[in-house]
Amino acid sequence: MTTAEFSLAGIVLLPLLASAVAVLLGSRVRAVLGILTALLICGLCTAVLIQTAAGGITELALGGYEAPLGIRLRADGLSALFLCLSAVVGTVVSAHAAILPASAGHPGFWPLWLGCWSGLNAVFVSGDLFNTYVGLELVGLTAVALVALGGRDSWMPALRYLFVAVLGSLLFLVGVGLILAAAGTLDMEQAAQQLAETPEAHAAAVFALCLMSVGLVLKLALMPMHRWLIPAHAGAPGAVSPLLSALVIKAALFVILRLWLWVMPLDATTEAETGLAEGLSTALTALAWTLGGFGALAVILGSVMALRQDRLKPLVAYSTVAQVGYWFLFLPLLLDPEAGALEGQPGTTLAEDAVLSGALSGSVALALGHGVAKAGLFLAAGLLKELWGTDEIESLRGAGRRHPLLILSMGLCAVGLIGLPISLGFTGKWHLATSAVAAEHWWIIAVLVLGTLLSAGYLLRGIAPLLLQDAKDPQDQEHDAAQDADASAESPRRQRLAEVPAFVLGLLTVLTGFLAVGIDALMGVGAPW
Amino acid sequence: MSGLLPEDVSLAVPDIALGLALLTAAGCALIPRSRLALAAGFLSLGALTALVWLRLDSVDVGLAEAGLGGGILGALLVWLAIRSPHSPAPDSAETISTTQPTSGTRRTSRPILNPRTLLGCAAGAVLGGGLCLVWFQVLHALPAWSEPLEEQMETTGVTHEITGVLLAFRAYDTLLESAVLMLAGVAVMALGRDGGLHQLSLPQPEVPSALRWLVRLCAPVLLLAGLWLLFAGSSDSGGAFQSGAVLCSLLILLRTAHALPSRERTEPWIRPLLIGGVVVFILAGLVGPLLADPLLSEAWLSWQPQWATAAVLSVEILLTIGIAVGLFLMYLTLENPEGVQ
Amino acid sequence: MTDLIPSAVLPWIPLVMVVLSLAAAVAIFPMGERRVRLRSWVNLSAAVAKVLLVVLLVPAVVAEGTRPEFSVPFLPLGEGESIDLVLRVDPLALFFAGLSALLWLLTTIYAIGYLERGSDRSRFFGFFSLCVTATVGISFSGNLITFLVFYEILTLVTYPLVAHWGDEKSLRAARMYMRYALSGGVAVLIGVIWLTMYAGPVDFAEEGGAEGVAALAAESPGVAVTIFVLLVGGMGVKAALVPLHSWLPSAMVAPAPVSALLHAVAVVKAGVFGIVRVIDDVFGIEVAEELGVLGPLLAVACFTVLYGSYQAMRQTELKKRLAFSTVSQVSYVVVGVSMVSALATAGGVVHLVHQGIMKITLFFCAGLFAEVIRAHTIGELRGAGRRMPWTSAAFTVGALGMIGLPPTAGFVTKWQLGLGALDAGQGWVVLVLLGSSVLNAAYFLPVVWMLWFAEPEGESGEAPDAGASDEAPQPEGEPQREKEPGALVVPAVITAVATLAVGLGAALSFAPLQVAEAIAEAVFR
Amino acid sequence: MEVFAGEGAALWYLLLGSLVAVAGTVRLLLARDLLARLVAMNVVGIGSLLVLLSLGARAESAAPDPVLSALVITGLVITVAFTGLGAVLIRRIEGIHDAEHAPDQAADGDQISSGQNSSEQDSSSTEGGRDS
Repeated sequence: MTTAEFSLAGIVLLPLLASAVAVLLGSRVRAVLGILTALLICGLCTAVLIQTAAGGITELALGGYEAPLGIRLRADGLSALFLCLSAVVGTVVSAHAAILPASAGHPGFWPLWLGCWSGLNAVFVSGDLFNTYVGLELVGLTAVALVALGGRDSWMPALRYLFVAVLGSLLFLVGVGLILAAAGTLDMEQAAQQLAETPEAHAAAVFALCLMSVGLVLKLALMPMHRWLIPAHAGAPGAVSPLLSALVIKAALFVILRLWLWVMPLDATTEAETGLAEGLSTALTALAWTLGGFGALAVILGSVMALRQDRLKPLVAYSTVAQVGYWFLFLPLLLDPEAGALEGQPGTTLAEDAVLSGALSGSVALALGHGVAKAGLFLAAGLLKELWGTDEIESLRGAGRRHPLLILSMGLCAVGLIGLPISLGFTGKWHLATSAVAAEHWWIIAVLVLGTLLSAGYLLRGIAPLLLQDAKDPQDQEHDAAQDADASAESPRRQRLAEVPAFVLGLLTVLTGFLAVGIDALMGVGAPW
Repeated sequence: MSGLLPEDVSLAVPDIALGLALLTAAGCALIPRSRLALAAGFLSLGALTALVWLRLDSVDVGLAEAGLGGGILGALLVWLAIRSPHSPAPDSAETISTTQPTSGTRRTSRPILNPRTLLGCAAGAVLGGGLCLVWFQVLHALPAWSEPLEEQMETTGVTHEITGVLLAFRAYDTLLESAVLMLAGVAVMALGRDGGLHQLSLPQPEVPSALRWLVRLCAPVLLLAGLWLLFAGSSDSGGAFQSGAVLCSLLILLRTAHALPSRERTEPWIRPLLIGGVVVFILAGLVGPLLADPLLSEAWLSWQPQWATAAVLSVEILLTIGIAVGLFLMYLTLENPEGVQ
Repeated sequence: MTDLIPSAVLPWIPLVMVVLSLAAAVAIFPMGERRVRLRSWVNLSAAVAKVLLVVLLVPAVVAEGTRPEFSVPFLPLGEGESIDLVLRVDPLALFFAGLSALLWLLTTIYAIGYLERGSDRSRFFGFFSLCVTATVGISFSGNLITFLVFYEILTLVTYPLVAHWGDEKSLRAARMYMRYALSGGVAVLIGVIWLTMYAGPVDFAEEGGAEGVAALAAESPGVAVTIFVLLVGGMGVKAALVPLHSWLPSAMVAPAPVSALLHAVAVVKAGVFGIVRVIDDVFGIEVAEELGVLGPLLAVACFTVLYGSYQAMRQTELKKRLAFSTVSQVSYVVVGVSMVSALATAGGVVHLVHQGIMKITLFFCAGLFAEVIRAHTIGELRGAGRRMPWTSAAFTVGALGMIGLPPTAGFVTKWQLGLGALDAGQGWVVLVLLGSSVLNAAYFLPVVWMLWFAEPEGESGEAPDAGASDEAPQPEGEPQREKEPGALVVPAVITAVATLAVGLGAALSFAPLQVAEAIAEAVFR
Repeated sequence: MEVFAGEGAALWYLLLGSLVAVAGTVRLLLARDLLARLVAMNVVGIGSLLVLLSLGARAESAAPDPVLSALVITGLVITVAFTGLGAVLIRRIEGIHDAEHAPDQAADGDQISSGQNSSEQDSSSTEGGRDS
């Protein structure tokens, strides 16, 4: 068992051990344990990354029992990328929570967050369908509890989040049962082979995909089912909202990608000409187009609603709802990936599945970029709310003068979210747009353009007033200083330090823009095409 | 596909009767407005589901349903329902202005057939129909793990298949699941007033001596049943979760009969017991890879044959205690709602 | 001369040029407000170093024709190969980089003096050097993707500069600027994506455009024209072509050094530079001619020239008038480039530099008038000549250059464009040039007259005065000679002298005109 | 009762489980009272577990497939954990509503009133009881 295989299970079980031990400790020691665990996870994650970058897929049969009976953990390119996202964002946000305990809301933050982290890693490395369900539940429960730490006005949103999470998971469970009935095994890889070989099982597979997609889309808050996300993410404590928006909803996205690309025999159902398959491929395309349509709707409507918010955190939460839409635009592309437009053109001779790989790595780059940028933006917004007592954009006018580093990091994160150059958002939009042009899906280009401009609009609307310097007369200064002092008992030095994590995430948003080539290469490892 | 109605209809009568009873219990758990009726409906649904599991010859699941689903959940929901029997849902409270006296008029007579409900039921019917259609034509492939299950059974150190699956083959799932329950306990402590143990310091209302005498009689029986379920699990149906439920009901009974030790003596034990199961489970799993002769030669969560039974048993015991404490914590936070003294 | 720079070092120079001001920015941002001396030292050393590097590069690139290039893989394209971020130094790139490096040095000196008592100076100078990083990046970009990346960064980085004062008015202006610039950026993005998919990754080719694009134009002219319109339209926003120009006058609320550097050199020139690249190095002048897009572009440019001058006449505020004059002057470049003749292209390209030098002089002087005698509108400038002789002299030289009188750089451009127009057989363009010169005179001469010959309101003393020569004689016994701050006047005078020097020395070997002609020949080869 | 382990029974429970799950989902989405939604959530849980196990029960052998039974037990425990957390959340939410509706003097739930309060006492007197 190589170190990579050891770290595959270690990345789930060791944070769980730390979470359990943290329950016994005092609040100050919990923060130290939290930081140590974060560093440990980064170490384990690099071990997995090195192995995957070297081209190998890391596999581990737990307990030594082989696949259909035992559980097999698998880490290919996609899981390595999502593991790195959770490691990086998790470490920075844990540092923020350690520096500013008030932002964590309650000492119970640490065991719950470490449990949530191990659940996330469990979902990213799981190779077994039921095990994914249990991982999703672990993430769901701890996320609900973390939201509820936000005090009195966050209990109702937490409860509504709980109902949505459980309903989504149970729909997913019924889907798992269906696939088990159709394929006879719970392991994803074996189920995929089994489904590809038995055409009669395609009906059950497509119906299972519908159920599971609806369940996961509920947890992802795609447009029509997004209302639970706004109060939950906005009401959560300062250090929790970034984790929710950047990481927790990514678990459901990861599972959707796994199902649509790795488990479902897409090419089998679409090409087969026999009568039954014909009906199935129309059902599949209908599902893909509905999800793509909801995605486009989410991008447009989400941004418009974000424009109308007058408080900072709901604005950022609506931005999450809008960005979720981007990750579903590639589904219609999945089903007719021929590069129709490029026959006649002398230009880029695309590999036959380049459209599919381009669209997928574009969506993954968008999701990763959103993870880093949104975490930074929510950290900054949470900190402003913590220091100034409110996140009303009106009453935050001129806050930028006292926290220049914070405003700079918010600006950098905004670059990532809008998708301007040198950021993963730009790379993602570039890939998606090129694949859309190749496959002549012009509507994706329109959605991307509209989304970019609208997101620039609402982010500017949120950040610009902070730069305001209308001449505040001196006695106002004391009022602000006083308001600062009592707002948080933290020493000013600690407040200064608390701005650094948000800045680090802002910098990362821009620096990761250069990794596009690496991400595309990594996505190739263990890719379904 | 054999048709729905087997040749000899009389054989199917118990199934059909049980099925219809289940449907009525489910209806009774969903439709009524008053919370008490909901709780009662849910209790009956729990009992009937336990019967269905038994009907499907799965004793373990039946026991788990009876213990956890019907038993503990029933206790939790009853306390919630007692607090305000007439569903003072916050939103329905807003519909009536809070100033006017909240007497019997609280029960809003909302017409059952408003458009929202109709739309919901229609969508539900379509989804249900679709699901049933698929069940008919889905080719039921036989699970591929029957043979490997028999061969590798003896490496697990237990003979009962379900416990073997739970604690060896899919030990990882059970670990994550017990972590879910532990973290639920942690969350309840974080959310409850003063660490969730507020109730412990409250003197409880008087309990009639008859109840106290009855509890003194049942407690040892329950304890024995719990322990038997735990140890029988390795060879017959039973296991950590079922015995955890029974032990929790034991704690609840002792609590109602004021037989539990004072807060000062119980509080230091609550947290270690809650997390004991998960910690030992992970450490035992870690032993394989770390202590194997060529380092990292064994996979995670693999029990060496020679001490497999000991490991599984110790893990199971601590898991049971953890589950019992976790469920009891939830009960404590819900006990004695302010409304009822 | 080339032994000055060993060939091994050559490819690293463009990267060093870009990173230099980036490093300055990173150093300046965290600096405390009070560290004026250190900040000024960092700023000036970076600017001087950049100018030196450009001067070193000129002989190597223009004379020997070496093309130092630095590239890093950026966006993967199917299996294996990828589109790279390329920084390449060719004469056109050096032309624009030289301009921005020189004027950045002068503007930094000006800004240090101008913001003596200002607040948030660390933030200002940080974004100031980031802005120059983006400009140099744009000039050195070797393919459309790199150009797009720096083009968008320029938008982002100039936003805080325009919104520097932080009051409601400048925030509204900055928001309008952002809205225009972002939509332009998105249009360019779509064009670049479409072009890359249809014609492969497009590198700027000095001789006659990228080959893929020519094949595309032949294959499906419709797509090629749409892509051309998208690209030029997107860049036209920053080049302030008429329908897309209204952000420029409203962005005048920014501090003087910002409007000087941004609206005379960085932002506006980036847009026009992009259009020159697209026409000459992406499509190639012949392909563009076949597609028939040059005619309409010429029409729009000429309309902008006239409309800009007309609007400038109607403005009473000095900076607004200069803004509209920029709108019209920048379109001279587009006029030159969209005529199929080496002379016209040379005229257009050389105007990039000439207009930069002349316009920055005028903005410096406008800043001086506002700073010293609080004069914002033309009316308030009555009799300023005697109170601020040096500034008014510089302003006069700049104004005459704009009108296009013989000794100045403006004349060289208009002369070249005129010849080019005749050579390209479009005689009516000469009329447009003459008309715009008349309009220029119509809105600049009243200001010059107000400076020197108008009576300062109130006291009667007439002022015997010498001609409009740049060496303003010492007016005898003038009562209130204002104290013009050295840090502000010196840059203004230097650029005024440069306007004359470039005009007179147009025939010298490394003069802007010669370099422009070398570029133009390459395009038509 | 003769053990009927044929094909028909499993399919019957399969359909039953689906109907119960769907009914629970509809009620969960439509109900406004929090306890009704919590109970509906459990009904959906029971329904989906019924579906899962009846898939296992199709095998000819008497007892259903052990792995599926283990999965159902796991699912059951998870639903219990979620219901416990949901119940505590409802309790805390309705704890605030009492405080807002009838802001009694002492912190909620502190005074002790002697005597056996039967649970049927309707809520008005409960509010009334605490106001005194």
